[in-house]
Amino acid sequence: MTGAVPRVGVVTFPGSLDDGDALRAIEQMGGHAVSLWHGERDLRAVDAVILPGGFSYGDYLRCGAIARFAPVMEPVMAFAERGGPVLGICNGFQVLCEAGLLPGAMIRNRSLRFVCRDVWLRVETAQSCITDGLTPGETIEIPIKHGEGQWIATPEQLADVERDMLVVFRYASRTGIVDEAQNPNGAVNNVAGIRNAAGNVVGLMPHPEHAVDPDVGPTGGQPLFASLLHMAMAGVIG
Amino acid sequence: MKTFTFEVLVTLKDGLSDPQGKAVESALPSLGWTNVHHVRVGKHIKLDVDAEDETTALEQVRGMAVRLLSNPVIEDYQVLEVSPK
Amino acid sequence: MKTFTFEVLVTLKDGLSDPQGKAVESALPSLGWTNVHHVRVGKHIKLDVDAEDETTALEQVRGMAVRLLSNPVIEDYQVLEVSPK
Amino acid sequence: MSSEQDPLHRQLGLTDDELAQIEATLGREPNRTELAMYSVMWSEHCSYKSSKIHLRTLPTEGPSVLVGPGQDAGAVDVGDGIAVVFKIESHSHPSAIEPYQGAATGVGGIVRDIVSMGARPVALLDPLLFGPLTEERNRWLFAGVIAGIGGYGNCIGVPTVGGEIRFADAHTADPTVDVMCVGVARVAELVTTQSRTAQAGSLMVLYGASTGRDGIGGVSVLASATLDDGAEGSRPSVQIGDPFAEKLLIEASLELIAAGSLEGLQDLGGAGITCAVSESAARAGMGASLDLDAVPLREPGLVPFEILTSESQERMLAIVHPSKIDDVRAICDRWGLTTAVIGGLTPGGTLTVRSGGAVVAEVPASSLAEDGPVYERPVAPPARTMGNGEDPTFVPFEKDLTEAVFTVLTAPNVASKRWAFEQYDRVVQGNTVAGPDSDAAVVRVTGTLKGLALSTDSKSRFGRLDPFLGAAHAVAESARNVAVTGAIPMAITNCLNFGNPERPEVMWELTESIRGIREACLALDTPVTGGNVSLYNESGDSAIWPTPVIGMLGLLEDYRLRIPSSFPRPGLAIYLMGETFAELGGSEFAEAVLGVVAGKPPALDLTRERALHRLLVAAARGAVVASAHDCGDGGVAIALLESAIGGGHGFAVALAGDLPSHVALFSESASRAVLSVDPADEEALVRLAAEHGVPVARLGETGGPRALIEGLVDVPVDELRDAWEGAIPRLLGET
Ligand SMILES: Nc1ncnc2c1ncn2[C@@H]1O[C@H](COP(=O)(O)OP(=O)(O)O)[C@@H](O)[C@H]1O
Ligand SMILES: [Mg+2]
Repeated sequence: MTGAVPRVGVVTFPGSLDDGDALRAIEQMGGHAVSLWHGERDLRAVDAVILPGGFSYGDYLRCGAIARFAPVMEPVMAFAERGGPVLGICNGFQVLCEAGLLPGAMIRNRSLRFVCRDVWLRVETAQSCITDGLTPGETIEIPIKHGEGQWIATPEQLADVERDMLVVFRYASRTGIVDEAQNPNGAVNNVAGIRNAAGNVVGLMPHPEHAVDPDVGPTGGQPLFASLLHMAMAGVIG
Repeated sequence: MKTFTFEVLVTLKDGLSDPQGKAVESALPSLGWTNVHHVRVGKHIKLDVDAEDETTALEQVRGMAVRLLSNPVIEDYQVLEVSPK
Repeated sequence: MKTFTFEVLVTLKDGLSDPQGKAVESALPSLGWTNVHHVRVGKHIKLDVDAEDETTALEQVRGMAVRLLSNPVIEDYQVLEVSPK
Repeated sequence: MSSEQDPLHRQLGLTDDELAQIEATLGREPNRTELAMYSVMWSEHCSYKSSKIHLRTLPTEGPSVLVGPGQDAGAVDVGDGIAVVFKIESHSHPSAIEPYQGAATGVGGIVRDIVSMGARPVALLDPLLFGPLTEERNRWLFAGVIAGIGGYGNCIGVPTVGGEIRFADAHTADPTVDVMCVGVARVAELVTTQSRTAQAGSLMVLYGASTGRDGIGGVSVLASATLDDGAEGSRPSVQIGDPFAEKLLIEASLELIAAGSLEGLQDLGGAGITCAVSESAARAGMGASLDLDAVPLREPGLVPFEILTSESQERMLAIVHPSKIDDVRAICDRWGLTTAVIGGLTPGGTLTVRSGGAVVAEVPASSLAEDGPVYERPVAPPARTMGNGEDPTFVPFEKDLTEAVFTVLTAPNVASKRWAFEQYDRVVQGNTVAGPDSDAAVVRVTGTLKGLALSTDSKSRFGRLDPFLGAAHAVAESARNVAVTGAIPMAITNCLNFGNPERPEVMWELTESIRGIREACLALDTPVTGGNVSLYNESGDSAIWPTPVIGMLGLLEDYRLRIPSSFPRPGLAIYLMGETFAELGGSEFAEAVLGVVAGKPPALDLTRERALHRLLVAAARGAVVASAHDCGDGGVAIALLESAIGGGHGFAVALAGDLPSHVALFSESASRAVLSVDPADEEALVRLAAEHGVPVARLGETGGPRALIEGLVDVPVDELRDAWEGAIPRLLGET
């Protein structure tokens, strides 16, 4: 299958904002970007799905609460259950939590303020669709921009998440130190991203799609997209 | 000194558009509820106040509601006492 | 068909930290209120439901509260009927 | 002020003469509904009656100007078939009573102006002025306004890439909240009066949010005649923004334009439907028939004047040929937006409004939109002498200079605004090459190498002392801010924030400021493409400082050649371009250290200013400089320190010359910039500077962990950064 290019779909919900950026990042990293519409139950034969950032339905009730009921979410959930790679970025992460595909929930940042800045993330596991080929302990730089990014969970849930090593990224210093000073939103245990048990579903608050082009930001998103495209390729080949 | 528990309800004044309420209202039909109207979303604040007596406590909570918990230009508030502890 | 008005109260589960409640609590002392504790901020949703009878309406509102209005992972809800119209 | 006994027109803010003019136009007495329509359209906000004759003196033409003042926003041709549309608007009055929603709806309003020209909004900038943060109410206003700007801008997916935040006592009661929006369109797709020809029979389609009783403002006095007391309280003058609805409105509008479905497009802002309908008709040289029963309402029982004057947010009016109405409905449906045909264009010039089948108003459309009153209000300089007080330039200063450096660096005007701009999404759309921490933001244009350099500036402290100079400095500084990125200054928009124009002193400040903008724009070749005027910013008899805010558009042909504003590495030579004179009048040093706003503001030689800009553009094209930062508040001292803090590299320099040390450090002489240059390029830079006639001085080198100004200052850069970044959070009580 040389020359095959994986198709990666990006869902546009009403109020999605970073869908265009995700589409561009996929193309830039060598994938074939496919735009998906919230109102359609058709995944257009994609090999991976991204739920992008933004404020779906204004995020007025709870972030992601309304989007999870969009018609497109039916095939997305089925795709996830079949093991297809699904990445939720920021609002997309919130949608995945609301839909029960990932544990925990997001509440407002500890500061109650929206925060947009470049942060460092420590990779916690290579067992996920966006960290395949990365080394646990290494750090990458990616921007965050959210008002409700404080990931929380009940103590039991948290214990399970840590035991099963579901944390994919933690907010850290450039050298990989994880502490409160590096926590931009108050997330429990500095959690910035998590996966499901199989690793095919991942959600993260930071925005890798804004970290692939050195002219406009850091480049920590490149290896994550490379990993996603690689995992999607498995779908193309297998 | 006793402790009194209050609830303060802060809602957008009638006549103002309520984007949150609108979002909920328009999401409900697709979940099968087509019979819901006039959805308004407000804030509910619960707090404990230490005071000599109920009247003093109530008065203080009213003060907080006006000065901090609501902006009278766009919001109304209502103070409810829950139960003395 | 009648119209019933309900209030749904959505609050963060006890034990979960409440950044909004904390912010209110820490703003109060500088305004002179040093006697307030346990501030919790939740949502208050008011809505009208058309239904044959109260029981049907109430059941539907419960459904909305579980499926849409609250996130059971972190929130509790309470449904109050206001008054039949 | 009007009282209950006043006749209705006066209660509505119309003068006796204005009423007479209306009666002459109609040949009869206006009815209540008509009076309400004239009242909102002839208000200061909509008619520019106090400022119009003065605005006409501004230079508005240039080879690249596609659209000048007179439409929703100006537009400039940046080459390759691309138009940049931009405008600034103020939302100060609502922000003073509900800072979050006031600022949020301000963002929404200016974004719709850009969209109505057919452009995709690509950047927002927010110039803001507040009273000192030492007061609780000012902190509340400050935090609320910032959160509101972020809350709205972040939710519609338009990056907020710049702005400015300043503080002055005079803004305590009246904060200034201005918002600039920049959009990009294909020149061929611009929606302008010239590009679209609406015809009689074309439909007027209202789409977006429904209409409620909000923002009815001054005309609410009519309510006493039409509604009981209970309803009066339900007519708030502040609106709640719905950025989600706005996002849908943006996408649907741009899709409608791309599909070629529209003959005209107009946002609904001040004066609501009355303004949009009368302007659309008047621009097309036609009349209109309007059916209020067709307007989707948010609540029952609105009476005609309420529907006509409501300023409910997130609505647009499209002019559509009947053959295209189904296309329009389909696109709006897809975005979940309600559409309503509320009327149509008619031959002749009459606007006829119907409600419940009856005609409730019948007036010439152009009389509302174009023939409003124009005043030549009395102008007189204030009694106080300008440049009052002892000029701080000549006050000897014996105190510790290091302490003075920290005082100026941590003064709220100078201190880092990170606390605020971190609340803005500056990266969405993926084109932000430089954000709020740069002299000018740089946003690249998708599909090209072009970079738009954007800056907003006000110099109201100079303006307070000399409004002419203050305004000219604001233009010069905004141009310099884009030039230090390597961009050519192209055109400006402006927002004139002043007090009560019925006071001759305020009119004098206004006219002097307009004269200053005119002179500077002529000299710098940056025409005025539009703007906004915000008057009556005063409480009691104390007005805000004269505050013309300039929004500058600059162009980089290749954004990759942008010059960054801080020292990128050690081992570079540091140069000061331009000359330093003994000029501390109205300076940050004078205010922060000496506690006075007095003296004569720095002189401004616009020929020198322009030479500096040309030099910087040439240097960028030749990739000769490594960084460039303009010298503004706090003079060369602050320019050096900010260059060091931003890049994380110290420096060692000496300031030559025989000015007193504090003057050399803090003088705010115009037309200067601090550059860093690779040693290999020094010769080229010096040659370029000579060619452009710009004086240069080699100050020293970058490198090391300390900021060293020989004999004057020697402090670790880390310490400076902590002080600079911590100042605003400390004032807010957060550290
Ligand atoms: N200070 C100014 N300088 C130049 N043009 C101005 C200024 N103020 C207003 N204008 C122009 O007057 C016209 C009307 O402005 P405005 O009523 O604010 O427009 P809109 O109603 O579309 O927001 C616009 O074209 C605007 O650019
Ligand atoms: Mg307009």
